[in-house]
This record gives sequence, structure tokens and C-alpha cells, in this order.
Amino acid sequence: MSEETKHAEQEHHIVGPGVYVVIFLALLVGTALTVWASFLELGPWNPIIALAIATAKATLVVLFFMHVKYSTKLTKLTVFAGIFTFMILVSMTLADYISRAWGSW
Amino acid sequence: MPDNSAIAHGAQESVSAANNANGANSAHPEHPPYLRHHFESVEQQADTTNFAMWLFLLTEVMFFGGLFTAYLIYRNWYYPAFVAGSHQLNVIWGTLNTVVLIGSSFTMAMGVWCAETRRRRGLVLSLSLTFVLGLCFLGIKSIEYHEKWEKHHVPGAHYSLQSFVDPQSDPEVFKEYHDKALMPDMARHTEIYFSLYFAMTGMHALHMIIGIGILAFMIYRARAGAYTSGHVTFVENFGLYWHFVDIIWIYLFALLYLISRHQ
Amino acid sequence: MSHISPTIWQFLVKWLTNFALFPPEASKIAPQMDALFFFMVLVSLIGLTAVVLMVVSFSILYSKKRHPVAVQIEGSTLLEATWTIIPLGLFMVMFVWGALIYFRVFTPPANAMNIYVVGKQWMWKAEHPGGQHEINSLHVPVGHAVQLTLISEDVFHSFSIPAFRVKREAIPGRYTTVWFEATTPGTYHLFCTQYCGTEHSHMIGDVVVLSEEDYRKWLAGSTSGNSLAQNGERLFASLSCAACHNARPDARGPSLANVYGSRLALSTGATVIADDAYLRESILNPSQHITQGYAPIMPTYQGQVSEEGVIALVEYIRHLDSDYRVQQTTNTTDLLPESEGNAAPAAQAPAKNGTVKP
Amino acid sequence: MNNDNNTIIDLPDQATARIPQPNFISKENGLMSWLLTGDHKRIAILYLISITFFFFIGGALAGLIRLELLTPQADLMATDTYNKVFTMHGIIMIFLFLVPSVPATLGNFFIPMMIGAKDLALPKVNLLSWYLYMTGGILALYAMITGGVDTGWTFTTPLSTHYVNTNVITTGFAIFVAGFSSIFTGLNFIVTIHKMRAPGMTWFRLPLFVWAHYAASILMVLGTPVLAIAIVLVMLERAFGIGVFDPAKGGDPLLFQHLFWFYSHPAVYIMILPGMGVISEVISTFSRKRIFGYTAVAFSSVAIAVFGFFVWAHHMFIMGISNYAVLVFSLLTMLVAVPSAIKIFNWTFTLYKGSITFETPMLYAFGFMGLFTIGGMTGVFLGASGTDIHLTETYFIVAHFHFVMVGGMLMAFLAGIHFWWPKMTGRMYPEKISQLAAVVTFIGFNLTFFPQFILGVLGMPRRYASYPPEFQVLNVFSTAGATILGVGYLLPVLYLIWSLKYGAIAGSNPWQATGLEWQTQSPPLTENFVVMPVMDHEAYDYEWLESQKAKEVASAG
Repeated sequence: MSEETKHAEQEHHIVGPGVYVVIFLALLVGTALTVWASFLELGPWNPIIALAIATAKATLVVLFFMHVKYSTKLTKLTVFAGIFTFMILVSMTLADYISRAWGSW
Repeated sequence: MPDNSAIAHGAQESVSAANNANGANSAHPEHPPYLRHHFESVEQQADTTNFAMWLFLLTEVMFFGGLFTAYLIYRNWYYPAFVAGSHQLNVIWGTLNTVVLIGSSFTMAMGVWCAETRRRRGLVLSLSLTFVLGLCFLGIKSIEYHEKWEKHHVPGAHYSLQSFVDPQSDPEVFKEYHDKALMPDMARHTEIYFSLYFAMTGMHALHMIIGIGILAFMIYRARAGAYTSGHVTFVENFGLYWHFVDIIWIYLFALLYLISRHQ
Repeated sequence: MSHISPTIWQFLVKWLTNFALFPPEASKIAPQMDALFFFMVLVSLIGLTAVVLMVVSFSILYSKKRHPVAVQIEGSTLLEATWTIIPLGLFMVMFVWGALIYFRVFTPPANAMNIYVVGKQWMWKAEHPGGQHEINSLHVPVGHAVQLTLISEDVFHSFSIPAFRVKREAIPGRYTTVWFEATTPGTYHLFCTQYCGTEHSHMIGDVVVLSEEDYRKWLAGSTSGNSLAQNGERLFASLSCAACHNARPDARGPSLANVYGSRLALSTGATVIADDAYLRESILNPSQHITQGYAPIMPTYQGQVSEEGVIALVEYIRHLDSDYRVQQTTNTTDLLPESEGNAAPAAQAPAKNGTVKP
Repeated sequence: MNNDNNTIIDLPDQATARIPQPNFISKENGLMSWLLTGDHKRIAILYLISITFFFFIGGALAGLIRLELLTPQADLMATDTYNKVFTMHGIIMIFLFLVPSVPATLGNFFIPMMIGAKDLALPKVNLLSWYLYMTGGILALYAMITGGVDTGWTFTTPLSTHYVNTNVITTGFAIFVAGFSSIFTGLNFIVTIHKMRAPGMTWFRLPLFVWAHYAASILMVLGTPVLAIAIVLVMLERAFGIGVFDPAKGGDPLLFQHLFWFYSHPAVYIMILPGMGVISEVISTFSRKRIFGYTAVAFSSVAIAVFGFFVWAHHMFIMGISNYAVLVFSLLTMLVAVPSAIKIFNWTFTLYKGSITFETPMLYAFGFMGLFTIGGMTGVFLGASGTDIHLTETYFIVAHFHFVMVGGMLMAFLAGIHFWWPKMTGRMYPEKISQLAAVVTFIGFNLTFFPQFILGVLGMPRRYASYPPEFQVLNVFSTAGATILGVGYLLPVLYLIWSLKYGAIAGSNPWQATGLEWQTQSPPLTENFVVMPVMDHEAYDYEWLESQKAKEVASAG
């Protein structure tokens, strides 16, 4: 049996309804916020705020609904790996498109 | 197998050790029916399937990743077209759908809790609620799709630029946002916006449909008490999937509906 | 050799005469690229020989017969470091060297003469500034920097001249450029190297490098009567661009005189150099390229002008150094709308800048 | 045979030896017991049969290509037929042979045994992935029979979306499905390696074969979905005319290539890494020596996997990506070349002061080292942006990736098949003829693909049905070599099938290798081990093996 397994056995943790309700409400608030923000004139900040709120909501879901907060290092690492690779795809592709606008040299 | 003598010797110890370990924090020290032959312990099995589920979600992230990349590029190129396109989406429906989906995520989470604490009726109830909310989401989405179809905003042969080159022709959207008419060349690019809109929401809806199918199956099993006897892995892992679909939607909502709503 | 059957004999002869091992070096960049190439070959050979020598000698020295009991060796950090750092160093050299050559191939000199090349399934169409128009062949003078501005009408193509060591993709909807300076007169292969459909392998031609006077002869011999710029002027008139783009104070569009190569301030606040790519874009997708101080009223000409047409317009604007001609086009009636490219001679428009810059 | 100085093969006395019963093959009988099995070994056999089938279809297509190129004119077949042939050759060889070749057969069979597990973590998913693979394969064949597809395996837009009217959608869907099969295989491996290791089997006691597969699996899991979505978008564009890649609608055709190569470059490492794993096992066993610099080799696999994600745009240097991007990607490409060099040198030094014998797997391994070195170095030619301009899209590229894929991967695959054949079937393959086959393959391969380097330098474009006459000489050499190569691949099929019945009984450890998979009977039991093993020694620990044999003698006598 490998380290991770032992690790998990010690840490198996049941999240109660209380937490879920709080997160649920937080998510509703977040939704309201982001809709409201989108009606304001904030120029370049509009997308940033929208994405910031979305990310905050996503984080809440991942941490609590998906129990990552209470799960093993391995799971955390997996989540991180996903985000990391996604970032490579996006950033390195965009790097080409953005630098194309600079013209040749 | 004389080769194995040494290994065998050490093995018995470790196996027995493993069993003690299980006995300590598992309700089923002897093998429960749902423990597959190739695992040593319930924990190992639960852990393994859970990790597998996470890896699967990893592939899902990259699957949608391609779409998000395309979205970001074209949004930077054709911002006005994307704004005009997003104004065509009904923010009320969108918000409602977000609430519905978050709600279903909540009920799903409750379902997992019920399974973990062995509340059979609670589990059936929350799974059913999740099921219904999922259907609501798809219903609302289909209403939106229908709207797009009628306005000829579905990319392809029937696509029409009418509402973008001549916003007044589309009064209810116009009175809200007073969009300026787009130049024809920019208006053409709204088709890319809607291509991405349908590709992304379509892929998402597909995941919802699959999820709902599995939910139906789970409700059926749950009523027989399949998940409330200690074997909660399946419910937990499906929960992960369902929450992931929720997360995708949280981003789709922000990116497709809320690009810029101010007038 | 009579006892060899004639067919086989002919075959052998053909082989020996056709047997090539290395392409001719017919451009200025070719020797530079080959220098890097041979450097890499050398490094590879050394590396390969090292590995093979070691494998062979170890196999002999430490075969079970000679060396029945293996000596367990954990490894050696020193060695690991060696064969991490040495290859890395060599690769870095190759990277820098390669980047320099890449830079040269895709950075044309200012005085390069420009030839437009349009790729379509399955042919190459070259548009010379003097209005010369050729298909699946390209005539260039020796010793002159020649820039190719490539575009595709349909799918990806790739314009490859092995003898010059240059190659560039022709992309739908975008100009790409490459340049070369031929050094030896002769006829060389021209390939499409990007798979482009059924007749891909027939999308080939010749690049003919001519000496100075031969080139002049060829230009004179194959002119269509109008320079590319004049064809552009005709198109400019037929699309009545001058209705807006004239120098009048109340003009609805910016004056295009001397606009080429100048730095423009856009309504978006960005500034751009008005090069071929920009001009093309602002004809086809105007609303994204509005010059500051003008309303976004220009219609798109997507679908109305073929790539050759756009090229002609761009070439016209490129050589437009006064508004005189523009105003003339507004009230000329005899500049009939004609299919661009190989237009019939219409002598009244004097070739102003149509001639090739030698 | 024991005291022969030229071999380590140690077979039981053939007079008394029997194939141990029960084993995973004889356990159950009947077609259903195979089609519904959860046993990773049986699934591996299923995979082995099916990929061999697809390999020979792909090979036949390759033969047609070489025949067509025998003469400068497109005379054997029309150009569009030729295009369909090379497209199908590429698709079948890459998606249906190379990607699953070693992982789905040898990996599937031996990873659980090497780490001391009873099975892969998810047997049902494992079986599912075989069915997905078959579905994809059959769809691809269906597409080929009903008119074929002529986009090239790269599906370059807008050609694939608007300018061909062949079965792009069917083929795309086939690749989509096959892709998910490889996702599930990779996922299964990662989970298994993390969660199913035997007691004492720490990460640094894992055989390098497992490390290599772990790295490859990461690429499968993270890369393949991006290909999937790219293909889906192409299919949607063809079916409904959405405009994501359509320049006429303002889309960027290059975006497709970004997404496509984001998978398809790492795919190269998906194909080669497992092969490297095989080579590590073989070289260690036949030089009786722990791999030189175990950790370096292990980490170089992971390094390749990680860097592999940063270099995809080097397929697009002249396709109009920004010059700055070219610099960055060229630089990163140079970095990814280093770990491969490290591996080569470590293998070489494993031989140093070893006790080397030259059975067939070792011959293939030597072949791999030579050919992969050439393939890797020529990769650097193409990674350097300058020379790439001249060499890309020519036969130089074709030669380069065939040296890596065929010269590298296929050699490794054959090495692995011969190496583990006794374990999989319980019988030895005939040594002499297989050594001959190895040599024939090596010669045939070089004769086939080395001339193509010269053709590439001369500028002969790839995917040409007809070519200028001065290229004929080299093409004739290449075609001649291809026939020899064909023989080299046919021989193993024949004598391996022969050996199933007439091969010598192998016993549990004919090579006296150290891996756990060799410490149990061959063919193994369905649950692999009588009792769950504990790993109480390092990987490739030959002293430990000796002590085991001493114990065995003691207990016997």
C-alpha cells in the first residue's frame, strides 16, 4: 500500500451540511455580484472582475463541494497540474497571437 | 514457485498488517461485497477511483481548454462583435440557469453527505432534486437555443447579420442596450461568437445530459440502498463530475453572457 | 558494354546523369544556411560515432565471454553533468546560429524589389510590378534583392525554392513575405511543399534567374501593357474609391497619397505602419482600421475584389505620391471597370510609377 | 545451455518441463471469456492482436506509397488515390499503431506485474479502452473503404474543412474515439502506478519501464483532449459551417494547428517514451547491470514529458506564427533534445563493465540506440529555425520522424515483444532466425529511410505523387529497402506464431532478469502472484537475484 493511501485513510473527512449551505449562499452572492458588475462601465476592468468573481466561485466549489480542502496532497497536485497545463495552452498560444501584432521584428 | 518463497514470507506479514490497518478505521474488516478482487482494502479502492475521477476531470479541463483558447483569441480580435453578440443572449435566462446549476451542485453535495452518513431517503431526495434541476437547466437552455434559431443566429447557411447591421430591427434588445450598428465586416464576425457560443454551451449541455442519465441510474440504485451501506465512492465521484460541469458553466456564464452589459 | 541490354544501359546512364546528392547554391543565403547545416552534420556525426564506438568497444571488451561477471556501477554525477552540459551547449550554439539565419531570410532589405505571388489550387501566379504576369514560373534578375509577398486564395500552400534555401507558406487571408538574392543565372525548381489537395504534386514550376540584360529583355517581352499600379488605378476608379479618398477638404476618407510606409494613428489609439498587410486589411475589414478623425463608413470589399485585385490596389496606393491622379480618376470616364490583372492595354493612363525599380 | 558463454538463456530441462497450469490463458476458455475479460494480461493480448492487424494494413499502404514513388510519374495510381493512401498510412500508423503499441500491449501486461499488483486499478475501464480502440479502428477502416480521406493525417484547415469532399467527418470521429481509448489507458496507468504498488515498491525502486510509461501517460491524459476538441471543431465546421477556423469568416486556420500540435507534438513522446522504457529493461538485463544513472534516466523521462508541452509550435516556423514565437519555441525545442541525449549516454555506459550477451532483444536495442541517435539529432536540424526553413515539409522530415518512430519505436516494440514473449506465452522464440530478422530489419530500415534524408536536402517535397526525374535514384533505393524491411517485419510474425506451439518451454525467468514480473510463473496466473510480493531490494539488483537462486538451490537440495 502506498503512502498516499495511508495518508488518505487518516484524513478521510466528512463535510457537513452547514458548510454546504454557507458555500451555496456565497455562490449565489457571487452570481448576483458578477451580473451587477457587468452592467457598470469599468472599461478594461469589466472582464477582469467577471473572471475574478468566476474564479472565486470556482475555487469555492473546488475546495468545499469537491472536498479538495480536506483531501490528499495528490489530489491538490492533480488540480494544480490541470490548471498549469491549461495555462500553458492558453498563454503560449496567445503569446504567438499577441506578438504577431508587433510585426516582424 | 520456489522463486517466491522469500517474497511470500514477507508478504504474509504485510498483508496481515494491511488488514489490521483496515480493521482500525473500516466498518468492514473482512472483505465487503463491493471490494474488487485486486484491491487490498476499501480505502485503497475508494482512494484509487477518486484519483481516477480527478484525472478524468483533468482531461475535461483540457478538452474545454481548447475552446477557451479559441474564445480568448477571437474575443481580443473582434471585441465589438462579441459585445453585440453577447447582447443577444438573455441575461435573465443566463442568471436563472446559473442559479439553477449552483442549486443542483448544492443538492448534489448534500447527496454526498447523505450517502456518507447513510441517510437513504435524504440521498434519494437530494439526487432527485439534482435530477430535476438539471432538467430545468436543459429546458431553459433549449428555450434560449430556440430563440437563437428563430433569429437566425445559428451559425451556418441560415445565419443572418440583420440584428447587428441594423439593431433597430431587433427592438427588445435595442431598447436595452442601444447598440450602434456594426460595420458589415465586423458584423460578419458575430458568427464566430455564436459558433463559439454553440460549441461551448453545446459541449457543456452534452455533459449535463450524460450526467442526468447517470443520475437517473443512481436514483434507481439509491432507493435500493446501494450507496448508504458504506460504499459511497460512486456517489462521491459522480459529485465531482457534476461540480466540474457546474464550474465550467460558471465560466461560460461570465465569458459569454457578461462580456459587457452596460449601455 | 554491348552485352548489357540497351534498356538497362539507358536506365543506368539516366541514373548516373540524374544522380544528385546536394542542391545547387544559387542565392546569397544558401552558403550561410549550408554552413550551419554542415556544422550540424559534423556534430551529429561526432555524436553518433562516439555512441557507436562506445557501444561496439564495450560489446567487445565486456562480452560475457571476456567479462563473465558484471561490475555494478551506480552512476556518476560528473559524467551526467558532462553529457547534459555539452549537448546543451552545442544545441544553444545551433539555436543562436539558426535564429540569425531565420532573421536574415525573413528580413528583406529596404531596396528589395517586390513581386506578389498568389497561390491557389493548384498554381502559382506571380504579379510583377511592371504588370508582367506569369503562372508556375518566376523570372528574377541575378544580383538583386527580390522580396516575395505571398498570399493564398484557398488553402495553405508553401512556396519553396530549394536552390535558394528559402521557403514560405502562402496563407489564406494574410500576406507573408520572404526574400532572396539570386547569385547564379539558371533555372531552378519551384515546389509547393505544403500539402494542398489532389494536384499538390503538380503545383510546381521553374524559377528562372536571368542576367541583368536578359531580365530587361524578358520584362519588355512579357509586359501586358499596363503596370500593376495602372491596373490598380483602373480598379480604384471602377470601385470609385476616389469618391471618398481624395484630397478635397471635405473628403470623407483620408488622402492616400504617400500613405504607404507612413505611420498612421488609428481611431483605436494604436499606431500602425501602413504596409501591404495593413492596406489589404483596411480594404477588406475597414472597421478595424479606421484612421483617426474619420468616421467608420467605409464598406468592406470582401468578396468584391479578388486577391489579385487587392494586390493591384495595394500596388497602386504604394506608388501614389500625389493626389493628382486620384482626382483624375474621379472624373475620368474612359477608365472602364475591367477585370484586374491581365487588363487590355489602355494607353491614356501614363505609367507613372509602373516601371520596375532596377 | 547453462554453461554456454555467449548467452544468459537459462531454460528448464525440456524433457520434464511443462507449461504451468493453471495460467491466465488456460484459466477460462471461449471467446466470451476473452471479450468480457477484466484481466490486464488478456486485454494486452487482445491489443497485441489488433495493433498487429492495423500495423500490417498501414504497412501495406506504405508499400503502395513506395511502389508509386518508384517512378517519377504518378503512374501506379492517380494523385488523389496516392493522397488517400498516405493519409490513411499516417492515420493508421500513428493513432492505431504507434500510440497504443507499447503502452497498450507490453505496458498493459507488465506494469501491474512490475509493481506487484494483481491488476490495473480499473480493469473495466481498461477493457472499455480496448473497445473504444476497436471502434475507432473499424470506423477508420470503414472511412477508408468507403472513399477514403485525403487531408493528410494533420487535417490542415481550411483544406480539411472546405476544400476536400472525402470522409473527413468519419475519420475525424474515428480518431476522436481512438483518442479516448488512449486517454483511458494513460489514466489507468497513472492511477495504478500511484495506488497499486506492492509494499516496499517505492518510486525509486520502480523499473524504468514504469517511469517511462508514467511520463507517457501524463502526456496522454493532458494532451489528447485538446486534439479531441480540435477534431470536434473541424467536424462541426464541415457539418454545420461554423467559422472557428474559416479565414473567410474571420477565423484563423493557424489556430487549428496550434490546438492540433499541442497534442500531436507530445504525441511523439507518447510514442517514443514507452519504447525508451523497453530499451532500459533490455539493456540492463543483457548486460547484467543496473542502469547507469537510474535517477537521471527516470527524471529525463519526466523532463521529456514536461518540456514536451512547450515546443509544439516548432511545426509552424514558416507558417506565419510570429517571429518572436519562433525564437521561443526554437529555444525550448533545443531544451527538450537534451534529456534524450542523456538517456542515450546512460544506456551506453550501462554496457561499461557489464557482462554482455547478444540475444535478439539486445540486437534490437542496439538498433534502437543507433537509429534513435540519428533521428534525434536530425530533429535538432529541424528545431533550429534557420535550417528548418529549408528542410521542413521535405523528405528530410519524413526521414527524421521515421527514424524516430520506426527506427526508434518499432525497434523498441520488437525488442520488447521478443524480450517478454517467454513471459507472455511461456515459450521461447527461435533465437537464430530472430537474430537474422533483427539484422534484416536494421539493414532494410537504413536502406529505406537514409536516402530520404538526401532527398530532403535536395528539396523533394513530402506528399508528392510525382517528382522530378533527378530524384529517382534515391527513391529506387528507398523502395528497394522497403521490400527488405517488409521481410524483416514478416519474419517475426511467422516464427512467433510457430513458437506458440513448438517453442522451447521458457520457465519463469529465462533471462534471469530482476523485475518482479520474472519472479512468477510464465505464463502468469490470472492474479499474477501466488502471494502478494514485497519489494525488499532496489530495481535491477542482480546480487539479490543471485541470492534468490542460492536460496532456491538450498531449498531444492
